[in-house]
Amino acid sequence: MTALLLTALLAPFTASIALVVWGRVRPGTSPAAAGWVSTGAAAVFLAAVIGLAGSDAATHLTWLETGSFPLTIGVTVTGLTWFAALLVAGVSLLVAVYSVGYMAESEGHLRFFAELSFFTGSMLTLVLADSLLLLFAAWEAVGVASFLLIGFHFEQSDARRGAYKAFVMTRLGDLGFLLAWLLLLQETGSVRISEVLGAVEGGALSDPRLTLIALLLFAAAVGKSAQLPLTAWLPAAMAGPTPVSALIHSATMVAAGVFLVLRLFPLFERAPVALDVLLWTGLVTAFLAALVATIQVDFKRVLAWSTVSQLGEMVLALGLGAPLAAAYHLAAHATFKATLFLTAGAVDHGAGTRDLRRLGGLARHMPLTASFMIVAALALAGIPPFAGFWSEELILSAAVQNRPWVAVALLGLIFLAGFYIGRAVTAILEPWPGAPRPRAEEPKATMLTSTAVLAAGAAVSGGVLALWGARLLPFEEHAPGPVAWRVGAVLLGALGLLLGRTLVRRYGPIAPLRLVALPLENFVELLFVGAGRLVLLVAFAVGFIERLLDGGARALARGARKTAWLTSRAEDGFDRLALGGAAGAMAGAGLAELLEREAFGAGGDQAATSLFQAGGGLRLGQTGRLYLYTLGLFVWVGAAGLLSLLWWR
Amino acid sequence: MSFAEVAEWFAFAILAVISVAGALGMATTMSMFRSGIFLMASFIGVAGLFVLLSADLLGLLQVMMYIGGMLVMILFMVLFSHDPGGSMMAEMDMSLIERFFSLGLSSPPDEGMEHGDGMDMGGSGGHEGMEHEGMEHGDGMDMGGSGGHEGMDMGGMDMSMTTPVKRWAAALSLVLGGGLVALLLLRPAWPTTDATPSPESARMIGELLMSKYMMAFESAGLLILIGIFGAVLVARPGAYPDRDARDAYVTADLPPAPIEEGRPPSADAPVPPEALEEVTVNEAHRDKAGGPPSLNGPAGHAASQSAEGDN
Amino acid sequence: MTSGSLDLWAIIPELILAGTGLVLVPVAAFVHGHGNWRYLPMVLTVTALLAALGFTARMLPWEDQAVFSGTYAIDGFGNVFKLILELGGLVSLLTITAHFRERDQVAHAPMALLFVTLGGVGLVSALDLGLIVLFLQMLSMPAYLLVTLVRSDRRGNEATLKYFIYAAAALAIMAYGLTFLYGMTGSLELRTIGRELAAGGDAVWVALSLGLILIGYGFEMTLVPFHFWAPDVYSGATAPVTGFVSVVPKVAGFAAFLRFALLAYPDGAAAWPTLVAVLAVATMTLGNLVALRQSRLKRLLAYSSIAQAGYVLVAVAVAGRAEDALSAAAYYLSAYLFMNLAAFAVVAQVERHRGSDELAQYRGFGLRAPWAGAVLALALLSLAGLPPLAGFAGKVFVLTAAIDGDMTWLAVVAAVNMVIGLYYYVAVLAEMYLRRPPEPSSATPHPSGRPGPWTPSAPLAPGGPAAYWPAYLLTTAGTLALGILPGPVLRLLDEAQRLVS
Amino acid sequence: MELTLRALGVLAALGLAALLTHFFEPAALSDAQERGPAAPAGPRAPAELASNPDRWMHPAGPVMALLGVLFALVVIPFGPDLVPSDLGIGVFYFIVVVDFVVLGLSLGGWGANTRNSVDVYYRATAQLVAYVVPLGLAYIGAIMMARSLSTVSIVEAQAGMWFIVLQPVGFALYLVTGLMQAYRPPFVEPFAAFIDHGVYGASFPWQALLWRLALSSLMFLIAAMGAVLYLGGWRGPLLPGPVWMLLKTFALMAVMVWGGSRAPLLTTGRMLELSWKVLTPVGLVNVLLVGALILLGVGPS
Amino acid sequence: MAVPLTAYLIVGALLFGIGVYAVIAQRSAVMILMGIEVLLNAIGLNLIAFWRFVNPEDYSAQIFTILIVTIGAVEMGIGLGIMMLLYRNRGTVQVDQYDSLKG
Repeated sequence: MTALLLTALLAPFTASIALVVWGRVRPGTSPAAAGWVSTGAAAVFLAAVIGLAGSDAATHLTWLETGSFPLTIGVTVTGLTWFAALLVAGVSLLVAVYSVGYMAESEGHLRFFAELSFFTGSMLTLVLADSLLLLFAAWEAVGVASFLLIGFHFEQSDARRGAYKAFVMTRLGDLGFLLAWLLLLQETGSVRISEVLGAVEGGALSDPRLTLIALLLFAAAVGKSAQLPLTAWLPAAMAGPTPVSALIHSATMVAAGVFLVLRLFPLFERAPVALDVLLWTGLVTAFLAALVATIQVDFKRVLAWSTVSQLGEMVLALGLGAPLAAAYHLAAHATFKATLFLTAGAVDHGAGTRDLRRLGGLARHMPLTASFMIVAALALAGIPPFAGFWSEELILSAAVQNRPWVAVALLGLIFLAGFYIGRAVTAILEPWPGAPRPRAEEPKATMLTSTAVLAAGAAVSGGVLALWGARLLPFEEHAPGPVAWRVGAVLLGALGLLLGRTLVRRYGPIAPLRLVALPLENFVELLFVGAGRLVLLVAFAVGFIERLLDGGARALARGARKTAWLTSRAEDGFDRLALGGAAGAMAGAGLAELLEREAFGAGGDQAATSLFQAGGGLRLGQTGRLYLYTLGLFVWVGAAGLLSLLWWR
Repeated sequence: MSFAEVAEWFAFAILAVISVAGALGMATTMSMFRSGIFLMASFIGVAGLFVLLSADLLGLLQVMMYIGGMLVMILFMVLFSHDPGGSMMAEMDMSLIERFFSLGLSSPPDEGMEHGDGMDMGGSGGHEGMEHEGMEHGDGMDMGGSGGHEGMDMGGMDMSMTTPVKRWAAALSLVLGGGLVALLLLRPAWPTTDATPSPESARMIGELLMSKYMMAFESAGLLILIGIFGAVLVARPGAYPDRDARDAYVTADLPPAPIEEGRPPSADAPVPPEALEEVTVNEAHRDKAGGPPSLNGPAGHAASQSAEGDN
Repeated sequence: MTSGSLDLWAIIPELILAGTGLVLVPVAAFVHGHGNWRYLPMVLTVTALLAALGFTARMLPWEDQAVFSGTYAIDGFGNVFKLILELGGLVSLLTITAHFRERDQVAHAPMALLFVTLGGVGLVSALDLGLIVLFLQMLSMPAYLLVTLVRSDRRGNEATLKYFIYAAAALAIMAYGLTFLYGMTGSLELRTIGRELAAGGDAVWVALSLGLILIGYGFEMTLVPFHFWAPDVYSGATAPVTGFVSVVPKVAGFAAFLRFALLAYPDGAAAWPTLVAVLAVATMTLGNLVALRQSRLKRLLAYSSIAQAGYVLVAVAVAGRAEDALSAAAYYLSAYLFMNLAAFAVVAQVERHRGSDELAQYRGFGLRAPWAGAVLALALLSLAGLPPLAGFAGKVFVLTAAIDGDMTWLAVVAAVNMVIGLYYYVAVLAEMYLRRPPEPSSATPHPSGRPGPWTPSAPLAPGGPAAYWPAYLLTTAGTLALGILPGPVLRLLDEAQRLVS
Repeated sequence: MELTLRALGVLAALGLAALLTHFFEPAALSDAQERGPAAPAGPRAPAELASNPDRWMHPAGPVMALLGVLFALVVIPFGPDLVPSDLGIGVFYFIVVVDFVVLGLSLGGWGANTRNSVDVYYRATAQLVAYVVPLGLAYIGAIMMARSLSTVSIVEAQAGMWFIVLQPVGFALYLVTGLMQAYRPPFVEPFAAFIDHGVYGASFPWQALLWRLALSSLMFLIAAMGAVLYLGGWRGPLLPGPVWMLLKTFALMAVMVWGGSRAPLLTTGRMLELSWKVLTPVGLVNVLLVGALILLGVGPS
Repeated sequence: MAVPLTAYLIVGALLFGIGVYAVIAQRSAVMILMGIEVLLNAIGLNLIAFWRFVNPEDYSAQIFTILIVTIGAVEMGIGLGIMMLLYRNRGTVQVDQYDSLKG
């Protein structure tokens, strides 16, 4: 069993090295061959992981002993790790297969597949690790692989920027991880996760320390899972190739944060404050991201924000104390989001764009892709019997039992998810007024096959998990919540889907945004910019008031006309509802995006800028003038003299 | 107080004054040569204090090391300085202390010339760069603050003594020195004894050097070796890989070019005070020899050459 | 106690180095310009360093003792740092030889390098204030010669001037501080001083003298605020020399300060651990922040090395309290040795090849010269502290030591700094891997002639001759080995906790 | 009281010695030597008076030089008890204090503020650099054998045999370097005619007189130290110590001046060359020889 | 010893202060070097004074002082060599002319 475990771990790394060497020896290798090597490795380790089912293989080795602390590295198969490994293996294999087709015409395919294999190997190590040290190492390796893969098209500046941003922002969270495991090492004297958890359960840690550690660990999860305030890197990471987005930025790497919390959940359970932090972070992230997703026009960006939102839901579930639900949602989300990404790649390949405003009516040209997309969208919207339904239902029941108001918020989330995915999918697949109707064709067989498998997963994985999952995972099940809530959730999801669809069919993917969201955005901006600009406004008072009055009158007129227009269509009640809902959603979305951009994005940028400015300021100290340098020495002498007076007694 | 004690205090006072005043003179005088001599005086004063403290061997060692060393060092300073005698600064606005230590600097001989400000060390007159704002400062310790230096156009001449942060420097060093003195006076924390050293200091030191401090002794030897080798390695003429450096080197060794009419030497050549006469000499001999006198100080040669190269 | 044969045997590595240095002086003067003979000093120096390494390693298990009437320590601590220093000298020599091949400097550099190493080796063992001052000078003085090795280089000249004057001033102030220690205790031996001070010295003078003494050590360790010389000197010297100057004197400075502080200021007198901790924060923060704004790689690495010094200082700050802080410091310094020298070896190659260290020269470097690029990338990642490289292990040990020594806040600050540091290391990596190299035609020729071919035609070659390969292999192997299998080395470095007392 | 007497004695001895030397010396010199080495090619500046001297340094020069010789005389023994002060480190003291003469030359040369006199400063300093190492080596031989730095002890150590017999090489070295230190032919370039006879040319009359006095005393002192180091000092049969001492001193002075005047004159550059390429190695060899002799048991016990 | 230790130390402190002034106020590298020599002198004086009053039986401090004097001499030698080179290459030893390395 141990041999199998090591095979599983080493296969992707071997493939990666082999590809690098191969590339050096024979630079002209065909992309397919390279892809199949990578695929083969993925298949080998999928097989190995499946072979490991039910075993409890583990291997450990002492890296070194520093002082009194033994630092070990090791891997182990437990229910949770096997479950996560299976997920990683499955999605990786399918994405690898898909990539064989997708990357056929790209340059640098060898590099791509080598990096892809490296990534899968690292991710697998991450999930199987039984040592915080190894987990941390794999965590960093995953970051490096992500950096390389996002920057794959390095000739594009946004890819470069995205790669840089992703690496550095996630690393910000890693700092928390590093400190957390060092603290754990100090407290428990071990880095073996099993021992650490045992010690934690034995009550080895007192509370403030425990909460601190939990929060530090959560900081790492925030970075990797793109929770607020470290969200901005994930949409930027969409500059990478689509298979990369599918694999890394939806299914595996971003789930690592959630996985980390799951893995160390016993620790979190003992830190209620940390759980609250999780809850709130998850909730706010999920909401804001869902709102932002509703106004995106790039399909991949819709999916990216949707990913953030769904990850927020998982974190929220964790915060509710429902790890099982989070784990289910992790798996379900991996399948349907990967499917969505793969279809996005197919659309991109086929139609040459991912811009919703340039698409439309693709269902006729690519029926298979369209059906996969629809399945995944239904799963995302929580329509039974697809995957999302099962997990969201679990989260909902946990929420209803613990904190009913969270359940209300969850309903809103489900509605929003339905809305944005309905909007996006409709805009792609169905004809809408003024749609350009590009021509497109179905992708290659390899790409279709893997998408199909994933779509099937998205269709059934939820049910399968709901039946057998609990036996696998070390978390207790919640009692199912009241039926009314569950029905309500499904209905709201469906309503969202329909609303989104209607909206697009009426106005296309952009119209309501112009009508409602922009003025709102301006208003919010006014608020943000605040008093300083108000002074300016007063200064230009007369002219401005005039214009304001003028604008007010015009808005009044427009409103009147709109009302008239709306009443003329009063017979279509549903339509009115749709518009109203859409308007509300859009308004929220505009606000949320603004918040995201101005507060968190800008906040991050501000932080970086101020760091840079600090560097620049300090740099001025290095004047190049020798006499100032020596002056510094003597100033220190004076300071030392003053300092020494502290000891005067 | 016995006679011996009075004598000791007297000797101490004289030697202390010599050391401190020497150092102060070194730091403030306008003449580089005098700086060197003042420093030497300071060293000799400290050596005297050593002898007073019955470390006679060390005192002598100090004197020997520094007379030779300082003479050579002054030689170098004269080489690098464009006004080693400091005469062109002699009548500048100076603080009291600078004026004190610069008393009696040889003043330029041609006071009746058109400038009449005693600043025109070139002696051939008409150098506009001399009238710069830095000179007009009223009571400043330095000649023009930090801005004044940049504003000066001395025709490539180094104003070796201009010191933009002088006032701050003086304040800082006063604070440091004063603070140290205050601490020393207020908190003497030294466990003094009445023991006396053995009279055979040379033997004692020799024995220590050969046993306990053998390593220090040998290492000091190595350090000196490094110093010699390093100085030779750095300063030896050698193959210059790039043209500029080679030119500079070659230039430094060329005989000086004749000083042409109409171009004031102060524009390109530093003029040590002894060269004040040189110009007259030079002019007197030009027809006869066509060449200048060969002694102008190596610095003068180099600078005039490079300045010409630049023009 | 007379200096018997025992004492001389105890300093055999030093004797070897000094003897070879003595031989090299005439040899270097004689062979320069004589074809392949000019490599003779290099060969001799390598032999001497290897022999010294061997003897030092043999002396590791010796019991702790102080020879020459207690002025010179032979103990685990000294031997460990001697090993690091000799290794640093050896690796740097490889790069220097590769860089100056076919030039006269190759004959002079080994001697200066040997003397710096000797100064460092002496410094880490010196127990006597006189010896400390002497060896500090020996550590700096030949380094001036190295910095000005290319005598016509104006940047190098400027660097030398700054280095020289700054060092002279700093070491003079330090010696002034040492005199007060002597005044308070009447002894020049660290251990006696420590005993006397512990028995009762005036706290004000103890603190003041510490402040003064810190200048000298801080200058060698490039602590903020004594770091001003470092960026200028590092960017003015040639790259391989910068590598050497940024490693060996720094390691020696750290070791010497540790010995000094632990022996002469026992029990954290004058609150030196706190002071050092504060300086550590200042050092790493300033180093990292200013490095963000650099556009030349040598200068960037200079600030990076200031920041790295800050990380080591974290271990120094807890040296008196955490039990394995000493070996953590030693470990970090040896990791720093490998990764920094690896980076500078590549910079040296590019500098000789292209005549510049501008970041723009590294555009697409990782794609043009994959192997050299990989060496540089590994070095930078290691400096940034990514597992499983040496820098990561070093940082883990240092942070563990800090937490162990009850300075968790310091560990937190250090960790935050590691993240900031990532920015600029990754910026270089992005330049190397995420940008297309410029077209060969647009390559600027080397200013001093001898432009190397910058063509993609030789993908296997690191963009230049194989002269740098020994250095590449050695440093990269060290970076990897220290990161992946730190156990054996750490066991070796645990000897560093044996401090003669 | 005794101190005053000794001081007066020293002064008297110095004055006498200087006078004797002053009158004795020209007898051995030809005009050619007095002129110094031939001038280098090219025109030289004509003689000029110090019209604008430095007010402090110009007069300080001869005074400093005289102080130097005066202080140096303190350790010259004319008899077992006829020594102004028997310092434990006498020889070392002598070497150090004689350097003041060079300092004086430099001050006077610079202070006169004429072109030629500054040349004196350069050349005098260069000559100091030339002689100082071999001179030290010439002393070390005697010191090693006597195992003391005290002049009296060194003379006592020669009770059995003069060191000239044991160390002829060292003695020869002393003769050469002594001449260099005393600025006598063939090492008179700082006083050559082509730079206006050095400091003499730029001096005022009273300074010139002091210079003559100082340099004459210097020659006397160096000969005296030579007698102490290698000729057994005051030791000799029949005659009283001081007489022997003076006899030996003047004999040595005669030999040095006469021998020097027969040698071709050297420029400063040649002096440096001679010093570093010939004298220093010879001195080192001498030290080795003396060491071997001591190990062999030769010399004073 | 009629003159107390503190008197000598004060002379040393004054020398130190003056050396500081010379080092930071002077612009000519040679003058700065001279300032550093004054600093070294202060060290020597301090050491010898402490030696005489604190521990006159042990001559170690004199050795230390000898080392300091040696260091001063070597520094002077190597410093002048460096300055010679700089002067040859740049025509000046004014330290404020050397400020191209900065930032």
